Amino acid sequence: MFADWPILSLLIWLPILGGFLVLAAGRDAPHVARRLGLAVAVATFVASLPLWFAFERGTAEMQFQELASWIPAFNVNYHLGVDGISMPLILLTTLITVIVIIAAWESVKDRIAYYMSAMLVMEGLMIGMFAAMDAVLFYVFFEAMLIPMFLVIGIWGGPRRVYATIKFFLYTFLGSVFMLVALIWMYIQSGSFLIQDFHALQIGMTAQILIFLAFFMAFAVKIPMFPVHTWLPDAHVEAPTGGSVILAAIMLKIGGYGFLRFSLPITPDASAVLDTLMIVLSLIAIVYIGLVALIQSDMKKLIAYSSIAHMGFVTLGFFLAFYIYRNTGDWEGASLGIAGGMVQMISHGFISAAMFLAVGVLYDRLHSRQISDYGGVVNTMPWFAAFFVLFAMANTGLPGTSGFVGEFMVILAAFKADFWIAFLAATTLILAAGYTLWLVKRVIFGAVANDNVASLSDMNRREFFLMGVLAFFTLLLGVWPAPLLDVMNATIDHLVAHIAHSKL
Amino acid sequence: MITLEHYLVLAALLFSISVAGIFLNRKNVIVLLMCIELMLLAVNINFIAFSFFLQDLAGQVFVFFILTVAAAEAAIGLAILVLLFRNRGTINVQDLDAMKG
Amino acid sequence: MTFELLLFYLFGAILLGGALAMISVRNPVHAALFLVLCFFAAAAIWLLAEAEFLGIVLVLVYVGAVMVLFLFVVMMLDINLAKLREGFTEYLPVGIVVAVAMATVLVAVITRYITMDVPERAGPEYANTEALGAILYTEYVYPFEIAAVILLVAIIAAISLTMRKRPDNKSIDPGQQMAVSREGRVRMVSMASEKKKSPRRGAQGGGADGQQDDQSK
Amino acid sequence: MDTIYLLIVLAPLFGAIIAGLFGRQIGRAGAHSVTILGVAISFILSVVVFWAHVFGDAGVYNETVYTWMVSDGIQFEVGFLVDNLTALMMLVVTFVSLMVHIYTIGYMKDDPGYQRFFAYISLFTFSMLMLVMANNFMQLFFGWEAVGLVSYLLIGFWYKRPTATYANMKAFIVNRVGDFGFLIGIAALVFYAGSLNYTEVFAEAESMRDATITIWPGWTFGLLDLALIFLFIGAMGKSAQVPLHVWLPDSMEGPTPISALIHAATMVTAGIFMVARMSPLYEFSVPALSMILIIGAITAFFMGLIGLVQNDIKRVVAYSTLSQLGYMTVALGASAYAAGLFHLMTHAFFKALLFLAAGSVIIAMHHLQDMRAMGGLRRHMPITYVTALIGSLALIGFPFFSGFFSKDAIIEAVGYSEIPGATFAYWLVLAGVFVTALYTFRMFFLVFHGEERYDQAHKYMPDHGDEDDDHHDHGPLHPKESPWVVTVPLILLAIPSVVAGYFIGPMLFGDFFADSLFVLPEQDVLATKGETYTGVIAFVLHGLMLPAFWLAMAGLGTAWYLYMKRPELPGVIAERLKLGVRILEDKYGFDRFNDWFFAGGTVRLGRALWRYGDALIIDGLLVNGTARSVGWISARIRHMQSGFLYHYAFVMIIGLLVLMFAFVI
Amino acid sequence: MTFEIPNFLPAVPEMFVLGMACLILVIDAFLPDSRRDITYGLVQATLVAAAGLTLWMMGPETVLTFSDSFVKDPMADILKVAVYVTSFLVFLYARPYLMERGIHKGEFYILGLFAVLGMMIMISGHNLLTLYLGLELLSLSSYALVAFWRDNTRATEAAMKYFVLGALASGLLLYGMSMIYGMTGSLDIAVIAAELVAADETLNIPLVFGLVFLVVAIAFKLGAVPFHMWVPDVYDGAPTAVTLFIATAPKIAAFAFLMRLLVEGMGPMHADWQGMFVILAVLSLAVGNVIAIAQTSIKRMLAYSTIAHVGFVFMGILAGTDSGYASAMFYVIVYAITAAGGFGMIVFLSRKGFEADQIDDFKGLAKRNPWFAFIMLLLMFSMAGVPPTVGFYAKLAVIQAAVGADLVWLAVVAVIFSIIGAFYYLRVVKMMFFDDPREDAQEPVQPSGALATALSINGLAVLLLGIFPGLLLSVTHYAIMG
Repeated sequence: MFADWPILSLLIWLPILGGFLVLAAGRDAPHVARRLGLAVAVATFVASLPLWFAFERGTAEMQFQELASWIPAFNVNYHLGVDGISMPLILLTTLITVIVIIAAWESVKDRIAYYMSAMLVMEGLMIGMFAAMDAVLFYVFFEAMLIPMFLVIGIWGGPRRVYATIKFFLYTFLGSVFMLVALIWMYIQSGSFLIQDFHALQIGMTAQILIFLAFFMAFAVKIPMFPVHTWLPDAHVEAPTGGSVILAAIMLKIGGYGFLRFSLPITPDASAVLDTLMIVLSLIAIVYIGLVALIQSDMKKLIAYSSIAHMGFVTLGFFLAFYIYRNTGDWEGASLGIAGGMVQMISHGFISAAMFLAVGVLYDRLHSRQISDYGGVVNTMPWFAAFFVLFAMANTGLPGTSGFVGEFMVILAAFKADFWIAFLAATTLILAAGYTLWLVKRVIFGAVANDNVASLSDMNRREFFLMGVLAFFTLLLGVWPAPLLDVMNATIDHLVAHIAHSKL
Repeated sequence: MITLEHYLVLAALLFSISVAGIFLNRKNVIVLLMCIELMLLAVNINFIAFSFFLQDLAGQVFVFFILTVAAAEAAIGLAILVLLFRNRGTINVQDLDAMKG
Repeated sequence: MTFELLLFYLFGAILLGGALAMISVRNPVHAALFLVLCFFAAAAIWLLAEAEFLGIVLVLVYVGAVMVLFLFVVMMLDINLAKLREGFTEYLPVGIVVAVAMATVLVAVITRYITMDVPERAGPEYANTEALGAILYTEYVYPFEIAAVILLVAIIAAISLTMRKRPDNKSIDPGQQMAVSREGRVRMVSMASEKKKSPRRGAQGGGADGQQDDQSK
Repeated sequence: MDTIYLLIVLAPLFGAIIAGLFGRQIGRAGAHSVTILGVAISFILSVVVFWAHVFGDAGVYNETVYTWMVSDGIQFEVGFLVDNLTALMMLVVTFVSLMVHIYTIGYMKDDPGYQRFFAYISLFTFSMLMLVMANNFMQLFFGWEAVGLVSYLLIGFWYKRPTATYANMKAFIVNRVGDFGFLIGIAALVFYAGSLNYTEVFAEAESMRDATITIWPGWTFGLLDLALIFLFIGAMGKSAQVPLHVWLPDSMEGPTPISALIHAATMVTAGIFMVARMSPLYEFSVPALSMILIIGAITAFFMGLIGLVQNDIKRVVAYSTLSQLGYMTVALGASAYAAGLFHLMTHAFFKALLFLAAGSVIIAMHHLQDMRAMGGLRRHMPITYVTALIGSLALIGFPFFSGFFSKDAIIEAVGYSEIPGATFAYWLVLAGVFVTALYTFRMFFLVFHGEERYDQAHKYMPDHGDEDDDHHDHGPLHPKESPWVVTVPLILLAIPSVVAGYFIGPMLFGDFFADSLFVLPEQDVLATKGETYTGVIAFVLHGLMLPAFWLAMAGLGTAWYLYMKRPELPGVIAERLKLGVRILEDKYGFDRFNDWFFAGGTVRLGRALWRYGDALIIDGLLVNGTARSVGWISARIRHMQSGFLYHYAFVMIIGLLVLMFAFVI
Repeated sequence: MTFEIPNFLPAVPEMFVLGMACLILVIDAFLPDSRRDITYGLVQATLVAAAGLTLWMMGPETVLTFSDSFVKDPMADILKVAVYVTSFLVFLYARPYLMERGIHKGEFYILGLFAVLGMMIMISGHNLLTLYLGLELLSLSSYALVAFWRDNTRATEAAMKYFVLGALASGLLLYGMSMIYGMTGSLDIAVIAAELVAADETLNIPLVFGLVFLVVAIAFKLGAVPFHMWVPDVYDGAPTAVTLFIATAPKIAAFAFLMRLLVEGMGPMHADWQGMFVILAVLSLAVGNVIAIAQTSIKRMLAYSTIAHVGFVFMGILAGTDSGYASAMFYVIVYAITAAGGFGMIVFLSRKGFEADQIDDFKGLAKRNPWFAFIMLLLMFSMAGVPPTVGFYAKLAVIQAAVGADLVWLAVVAVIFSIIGAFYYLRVVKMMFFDDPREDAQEPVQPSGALATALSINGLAVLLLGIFPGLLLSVTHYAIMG
């Protein structure tokens, strides 16, 4: 019954307009801003639920489509729709936004209405990006997101926020403009900006490689891949808690989403040629970044690096397909890798959000993110410690938590591609355990390290709720990922079937 | 016989001289204005020559208007010059560097 | 070499020589005079190309009005001549190279690619002024009007930029004249029939008084 | 049956959740009641299941509980495979767990983390059951990691001690190294078989033997060998085989019940169980078996040697555990899976017993663990003394005690084996018997006999970090017998420690494991041995004539001589064999090497990569470098805009000329 | 000789503006300084009425009159309306600035109105002569406007530079026109185009020769590198109110000038001028964006950014397709609106004795007045080309044109430099939102009157046009393609 409703438009515009409403109504009334912001976020979340329940499984068709002419001069349309890849990401977005809004309840004190409004606007833009079927529409949302994020980091961020936020903006902008050129080139070829038409477009090898590289610039920066990852630790460290959460939980996924939506289906032959590069970079992300994460002295930076390492699994999973085909002469295992990457993205959305929230909880109390300022937190904050350990374990990919599912799938698929890929990918078991547990050891365990830690109070009900919700999803996805896979399988199988055909 | 080339080459040389005058002159703004007059003169020679050789009066009409405009231009140029002198007490081109970079 | 050509070379030489002199002399007055010389020579050359009207206009209007304006300004401004020559030779080589390069290109293109047949000389019945006049007010009426506007703008610009209000200016400002109100001209003073010790002006008279004062300055 | 299996698994989980999340509400009594209830249910039902399988006619149960997910045609499921092997493991796990639960009431009675502790051990029981009952590799891996998690939590239970938090991290990470191999092994199997299910993978075993994989151009490897070796790396981590054994001695930082339950009886045997479970695969890979044999033998002997120089009572037991795990591994390598499992079972009982006895001693000594401050305890704690004696005799393989049967079976099986390395392994395990007897009774005599050295207690008190988990007063020690919750489990464990050996007949030579284990006829050493087997008594009598028995007796005698008769001698010997002792005390340098090379090296590498890779090259040169150079260029070329009119005109003219040259000429 | 009375109807807006300009000139002479608002009001009313007239007369057909020297076509109508709108905004923004500095004189508006007239003539010019005269009318008015704050030394210097270089450019333009005239024998745009098609090979070199001069003159007017040198100095030196003017509407006229001269007139030589524009575009993008980074004055920064924007406009034009021209037109209009807002913000922040022309002056604006900080943010992001502001679609359109012309490399170059460009726009945003106000400018900015309202509308227009870019894009397509 929901299939004909303009749910996607609602999901995009409700938070955006709501964001402006919050700004208008709550400028001088923080309480109004908070409540209204929460109300909008919750309403959006509720409104997104029909996507899950009314989504037709087992088909790769775009669903909940909406179409309206937008820029007739360029044949650009306001064309929305979701499939098994984008729908879960939209739900993740609406959920995480609610969490971010609640997380800001007390911890953001300065200009709360602006903060709420920025978050809500960002939510709408992100949903729009996931739902866009038109390349220009996609690009508009993709870039527009930068503005609120730029402000969020810059206004509410830490001491080096300006450097971080400008770096963030320019890095991302740098990547995306090349994509714009590629999109336009394809428009010239196909006469349409519909992404599906791009998928069907026949493109020569040279052009494919160039297009692939353009998309690579955009999405590799976003996800981020080595060596264009250095904006992420800076942005994370300086961003306020909510900003970090949004950044880690959703924005990074945009890169992965982009690879699936654009790079693979549009340039399958180039992907096949350049997959070694992608895999090597992914493995570097897993190993190199894992090692770098190990020695960080700033909690957020450590988690940021761990995010990069985890995202390495996403790109690895996506680009295994061609390698598998070369190695085994069969596409079997390709969709396992891609699905693994997808699951990893969703899972990372919960886990990294929780990790950053956890750091935020500590930061709200002691105003430090330095690991050395903590120690023995478990003595004063047992519940917090419990959650922290849980998410730390999820971060290390412990079975039973969502962190395991994606990595497991990707490693299984990786073995089909090559022994060494699987071997290097699996080192994450050791490295992730290393940096995460060392963090836990230094922050959570031990005797009370100093008077500040001694004065800590455990999580309040609000924080408990946030952690609880994320823990619930982390465990649920770890124990029973089937529903998520059911949603994605058809789309991913279709994708694999698509990329199996050369476009030359 | 005076051919078209004669006129055009003359105009071209005049034009080059005036251009050289503009960037060689580093001292006196007023000479710049004169160089511009000279440049317009070169252009006018071009137009008149073409007009004659094409047997088409449009070129001469154009010259007519160029003269008009040049007069107006001179008036405004000189007005600015006077203003400049009043404000700064100099019309040295090298002193006009309050804005740069 | 025909006589015409001889004349052409003669005036051409004067023109170029005058131009070179103009850009290189130190004294701007001399430069202006060399420019006048150039205009004369050019006028002569125009006559050779059957542009009698324009040749005459150039001398009468241009030299007569514009160049006089130039000279006027040059004289009016108190310019330190001594400094004007400094640095000329320093940049001369570069300047010459560029100018020569430019001239070479222009001349090369012109002599290589542009030729036209020399037309028949017009007969004595041909009146250049008449012919110009006939099209100027018909075919070119639109540019003509625009030219008028340009001149108007030049007038406005020149006046507004240079006209200064001198403290001892006795002229009447029409704006102020128009703006005068009755209260501004005549002040009704209500006086008690007997003199009191109060000051001459009452506090109530404020606004009108102020304006009166302004005018009297 | 479904419900019963589910109940067996979920009852401890339920208990764990209640005790973990609502510990404060339900209180101490509530916490131990609910968890013990859960484990008791599991135990009782396990007995039922065992009965049904062993004595009843319940066939092999292999069903899916629910589909975890489906992707790319591969079914990821959660399901149970219950056969005799599983039933036995379930029984052992739930029984030891139950004992430990009860014992904990006494051992932890003053600890502030009481509820938490119960939650953990119940959770452990759940995880271990998931591991042993799994019918597929994913679930196996789940249990594999989950027990690792609980082990992590429990080793670090006293989180204020720096040594504990170090040890738990070390344990987890070393285990992760094993898991890393394990996961690759699984991936290799899935790669070939396209399934995670045991039965489906086993069905491919024979054909997989011929499959190869190219690791490096020109270097091909048998796929099955590769997969199994990697799987065994997992087992090495979990079952603490050299060189991944380093975590186990450190894990003694955890409370003693944990040492008994996890680090002796159950979790560490997961590797043994796994290899046995995979016997239909391992049988086809001689290289893998050979590796297992050699690694196991090395562990069995050399870890035992370290036990000789330890002074901490728990550490002695820990090294003995390592050594015994080596024995089990050797059995697996010799294709004597049943012997390995048999030893696993007997070891579970007597080692749990020994640990709990050690714990009992520790309680009496007010959490002092150094044997140099003990002595003569037999007078004060008779029950502990007797049970510890039973455990020790079982451990050294004294005739008629359970250890005798299982250990003899292993040694003989190795003797029959023709797998490469079997001879080497045989001599090592044989020598290990002497060492085992020596360190076991060294410990026994030092603790329970001789003079009372309690006055030296203060010298050997462990560093407990913060003080609130620590309940010793500083007055003189007056050891006394532990309460009944401690002694009852001791007694209950002592019984199987004695009698479990009598199951040797059906388990080793009968068809007890017929459905579970698979042995190629040409490698079936137990069958060879079984040909001569006529009964328990005959087996014992036969054993008395074997070198192993005499070596054990020699060890016992040596211990008696050195520690009872001439207590001053060990010092002298140690002085003489300074180098050897140093090496042993240094644990062959594994820890130092690991700390320096792996831990330190990784950190150094990470720091170098960060400093030079991220900070210098990427950020410094590429990112900020680009920004800087653009800024530098900008600052330079802005001077083109000199402010001078003639420059401006000049530039314009140059521009004109350039265009002209470019397009006209 | 026969002479037909020309059809005056298409030129009614021009005549109206001229008439009103003269009328206002007279009226202004009789107004005291305190009542300049009447002049202001009349000028604005003239613009509104002219817009009304133009819109009322708008039609799809192309009408030529005055011996074919005047053309009225959709492009002319639309560009004129754009000129009215931006000029209206400019006058609106300029008024408080002038009043505070005591230079609120009628001449500003009158010269402005004449400049508007000059632009209209350029837009409708269909003859080399009328194009030239329109350009001169605009230029002369602009020179006077720059110098108009007589006591300001910098303004005078700027005027002098502008004048000399402008005159030089006119000279070059005329030289080029003379060559074109000589080679084709006509001043009429349509005839020239026809002659070019018919011309034989031998004429090619001299034609290109003339073309170079035309391109240089156009490049000068738009401010493309290397003919850009006047731009920063003039923008910087001129009173902000005047900068506001010369930075906006004249760009639209210059675009029209380019279209008439190069596309309609020299269209057949597209292949030749395309190459020139490629060079100019790349240089403009590079120099404009790179030097802008080093600026501390926001006026100079915006000047360099203008140069960079011209590079983008050229990208649209050099494609040589109708959609390319439409995209360039879109870009120019968008740029004019955005630049008007940008300079309007400077005016808005400046006070008597305080020019607010340093980037630092924007520090902490978000704390002083968040709404206008937001408006400035929109304007800056629009200039940077970040969606959802309209600046993005402008860039999209021209890049598309370039890609469509198989100049992908140029598009790539352009986007690379636009990233560098984004940096300095971001810096302004950073100052406004992340920094604290300067010591001497702590007090909140109180929005006042029409300026605040108009600026808000201006800023929001940038956003709304970005959310619904279809309309304006369709208009520009209609203007070019009919």
